[in-house]
Amino acid sequence: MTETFERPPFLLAKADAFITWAQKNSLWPFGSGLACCAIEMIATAAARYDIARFGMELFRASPRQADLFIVAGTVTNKMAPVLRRLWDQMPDPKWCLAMGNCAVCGGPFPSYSVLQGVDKIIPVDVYVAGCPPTPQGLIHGLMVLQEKIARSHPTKEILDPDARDRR
Amino acid sequence: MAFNEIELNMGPQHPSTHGVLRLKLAVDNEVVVRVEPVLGYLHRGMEKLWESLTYVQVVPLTDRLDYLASLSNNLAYVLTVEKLAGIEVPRRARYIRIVLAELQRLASHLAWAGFMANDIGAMSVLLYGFEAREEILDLFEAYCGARLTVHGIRIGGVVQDLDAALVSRIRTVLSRIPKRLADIRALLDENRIWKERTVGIGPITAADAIDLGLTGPALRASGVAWDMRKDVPYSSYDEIDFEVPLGRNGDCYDRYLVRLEEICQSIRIVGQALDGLPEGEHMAKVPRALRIPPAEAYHAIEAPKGVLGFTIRSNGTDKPERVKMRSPSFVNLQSLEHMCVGCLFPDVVGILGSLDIVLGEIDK
Amino acid sequence: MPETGAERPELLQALAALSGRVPAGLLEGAVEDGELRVRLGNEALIPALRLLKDEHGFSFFEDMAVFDNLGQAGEGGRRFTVVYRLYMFPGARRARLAVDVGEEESLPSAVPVYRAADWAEREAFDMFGVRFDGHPGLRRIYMPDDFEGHPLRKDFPLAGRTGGV
Amino acid sequence: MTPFVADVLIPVGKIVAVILYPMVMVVVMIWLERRVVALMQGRLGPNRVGFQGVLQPVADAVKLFFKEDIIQRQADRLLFNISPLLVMASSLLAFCFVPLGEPIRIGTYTLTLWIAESPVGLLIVLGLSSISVFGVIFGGWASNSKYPLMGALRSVVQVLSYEIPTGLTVLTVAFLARSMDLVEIVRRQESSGVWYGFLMPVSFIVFWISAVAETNRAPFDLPEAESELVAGYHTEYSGMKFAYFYMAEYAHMVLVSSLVVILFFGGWLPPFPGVRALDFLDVVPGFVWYLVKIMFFLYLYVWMRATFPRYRFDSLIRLVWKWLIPLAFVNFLVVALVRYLR
Repeated sequence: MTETFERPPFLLAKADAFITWAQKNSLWPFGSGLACCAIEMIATAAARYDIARFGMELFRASPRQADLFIVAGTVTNKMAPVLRRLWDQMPDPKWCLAMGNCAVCGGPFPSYSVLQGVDKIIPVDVYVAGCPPTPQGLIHGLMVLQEKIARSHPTKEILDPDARDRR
Repeated sequence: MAFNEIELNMGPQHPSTHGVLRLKLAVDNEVVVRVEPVLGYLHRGMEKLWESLTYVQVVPLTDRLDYLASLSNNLAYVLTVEKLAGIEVPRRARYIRIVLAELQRLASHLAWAGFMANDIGAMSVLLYGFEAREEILDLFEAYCGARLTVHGIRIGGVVQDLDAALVSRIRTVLSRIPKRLADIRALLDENRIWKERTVGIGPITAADAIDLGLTGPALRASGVAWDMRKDVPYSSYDEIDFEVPLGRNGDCYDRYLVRLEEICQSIRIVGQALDGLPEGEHMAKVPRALRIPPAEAYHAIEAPKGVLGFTIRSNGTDKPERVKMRSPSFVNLQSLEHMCVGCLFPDVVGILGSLDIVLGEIDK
Repeated sequence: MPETGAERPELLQALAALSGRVPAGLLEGAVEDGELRVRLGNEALIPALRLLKDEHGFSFFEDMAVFDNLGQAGEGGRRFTVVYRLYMFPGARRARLAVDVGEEESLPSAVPVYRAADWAEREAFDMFGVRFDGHPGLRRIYMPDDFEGHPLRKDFPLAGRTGGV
Repeated sequence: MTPFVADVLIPVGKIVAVILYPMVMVVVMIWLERRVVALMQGRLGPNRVGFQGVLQPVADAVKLFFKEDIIQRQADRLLFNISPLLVMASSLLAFCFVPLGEPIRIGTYTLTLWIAESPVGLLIVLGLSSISVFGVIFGGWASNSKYPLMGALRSVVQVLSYEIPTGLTVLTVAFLARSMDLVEIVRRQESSGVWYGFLMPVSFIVFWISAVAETNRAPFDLPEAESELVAGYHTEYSGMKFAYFYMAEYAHMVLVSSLVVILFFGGWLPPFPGVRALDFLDVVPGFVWYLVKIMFFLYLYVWMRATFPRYRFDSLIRLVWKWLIPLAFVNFLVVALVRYLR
């Protein structure tokens, strides 16, 4: 199966659908918050907005067990290498959601110590704007991420290893 | 480093450091020998940024300092600018400011109760605290559209007037908080495990607390009766009567009790402020381009975390020459070392929770 | 509403004691709108702090602000003005001590008198480069240790010099 | 009933059943815990995946199956790989001895609802359940980083200290039932007409507290305390290895609740065996009663997790050495005295 295929054959498509259904519905976020957006992230996980309904309840404290890295808050130059190492420690099918203007593009802080956007150090899948984004905004971002996962083809990467680098 | 000591790093990403604080701990089989907080992981260069913004543009940035109590930051900065420029705020605006600041104190203390309990293991209290806080955030959203970084207090007054519907809605929300507070207290107050984790942990005497610059509920837990709202009244707090709850031996349990008592006091204050709401407009006449002749002013208020003060020096233009902020969490964190040395490793988490620090305010 | 009138008895006593104890160091002194305002020379700082703390009840070190007078006629002609704000705890009174210091000069550290001054001085060193002799561990508090330059100085650009990571 | 069926098919069927039974219970338990804790905290819990979130554990398992498996370069590879298996195997192995119900007669062949019955079944189950400590220690040690090491050290002391009260209280039951065979204990409770849980409430309470502590749950979850040790001993585990730890913890909980049910609440007996009026309850098969009782204790586990804060390490140890062990000794003496006098 070395030749790459555009539309996966039937069997693999079904396998893709099943795997992505599982990955989509049990996204465990990584419990790391930086600034104000972290409080809105916790409010989203709290009683009223409750992302546990989508299976994202377990805020794993260790990067090894998390698969969604929500960068919630301002990324400073001093914190950037730490974030990069946390991203590398996460096992592979991982996604990153940049929450809030600070993570998306530096936000209201054009200053000497702020990294203007987390996508300079981490490949971001979904950008959620807002300062801080309301819980509804964050849940919308998470749903967009779930659709993106549903469209991905994990089996393609298993059979064609260098496909992953072209992800 | 003695032979049997481990150098442990708590942070900068750690579930219970309330953000990006890094604690370098030297631990001799679970007994803490040295604590060295490392800061700067959230330093956004606020004070440099403020020097290139006009007085009015700085106000939304003060929301992002102590993001659990954004209205208190607004109030502190705005009062300093009004003192500098000699702006007289109408009495109705001062009363609305009291209502907003005390609602913000409620939200901040409820969030703190959740975080501290979660650090010591009682997960449900985090959810109860946040549920109560959501209702207050709904009030802010009804008042001016924002939940967390509210930006509701401006130079010269407040952004909106309190209409009757909002006043009655505030009263209904306030009437529900005592019941939620009773739930939290029922879960924790007389709980043997909770008391074992907090009574006698991280004590600090009144003298040490003053010498180390501790302020706010943490200081009052050591029995020091200092509340900026009483000692140096601002924004017509002197027309409202309320008590200042005090602790006795300044340990985690007293800090916990003092803050819960303050929640009850804040409910009383908002009630009185709503009853005595005077007539008048909610905003003073402030020139669009506010230019302030060269001068320097310092003003401090009682924020939920402690004494929050702003020093502003003006140079005649519409941009401040220098804005220096005295952040309570920054100074309170200095006494962490004093409280933690000699205690056990899990207690560092409890003490940090009882100090109620916010990293946005520490790193500026 | 700052209290008007300069007849704060305890502040006047403190001012008189100060001018008695450190006559040479006391450059300016007055009690204005309920606040004791004093300008001191370098060497008079620590004795003044100790006097105010021990004998006049200024038990609380409230804040320390540093101003960069680059390009303006600083009060003492030197570049930085370091302002100490003290608070009299039972009496709710305030004192403002200003000291001028040049770029290369250094100030005696206030930590022996007020332990609360520890991080305030580290922040002043990190942001302005003002050195404090006798400080237990004077090093940067916010910026990474290998960061060169002091951000809050007027001549430091807002967006910083190095390009970040 | 040809010998082939009796000697090969049925044992293999039983073995598959014994492996499937804890797995199903674990899946049910994961869903139950997340929903019940959520409802206790005033929120909904997983209800989007499948009907009312029933497929949530399946989604978790499949996702963990496809996750990359990271082994640290400086980790001790052998121990790192063995420890999840050790923890899982010890829990599953102990299930062989757990009797699920009355033996069923099919024609001439009696189908016993357990795999092995041995006169010292109780001892074996206790021995197996304490093997999982090795898994935790090796896991913590092999991850070669500070937090898992501290988690492992804590769990060693905790589990070993709580073995003693467990052993003592189990001794009182064995003493009363005059045998260590689990089936025999249940039969003894049936014949004596009263459950040991009501006869000896003290040993039940002590056993329950030390059981909760042994499975690192609720107020005693020191070794994997998120707020202090990041994620305790399984900080460095990811993907399927972490799933093993995660499932083994639940399997261990199910095992301990079934032990409590068998020792103190008459395994598959309908409630109030002595009372003649409640005979109509006998029509319900023993297995169902056994499940109902287990569900109650699993619910109790979840309930404790939602309410109690976490013990500090030294108060935890003080609790067992100063309170539980003396209590267990006194209780044992009292039971012995009562037995001797009667």
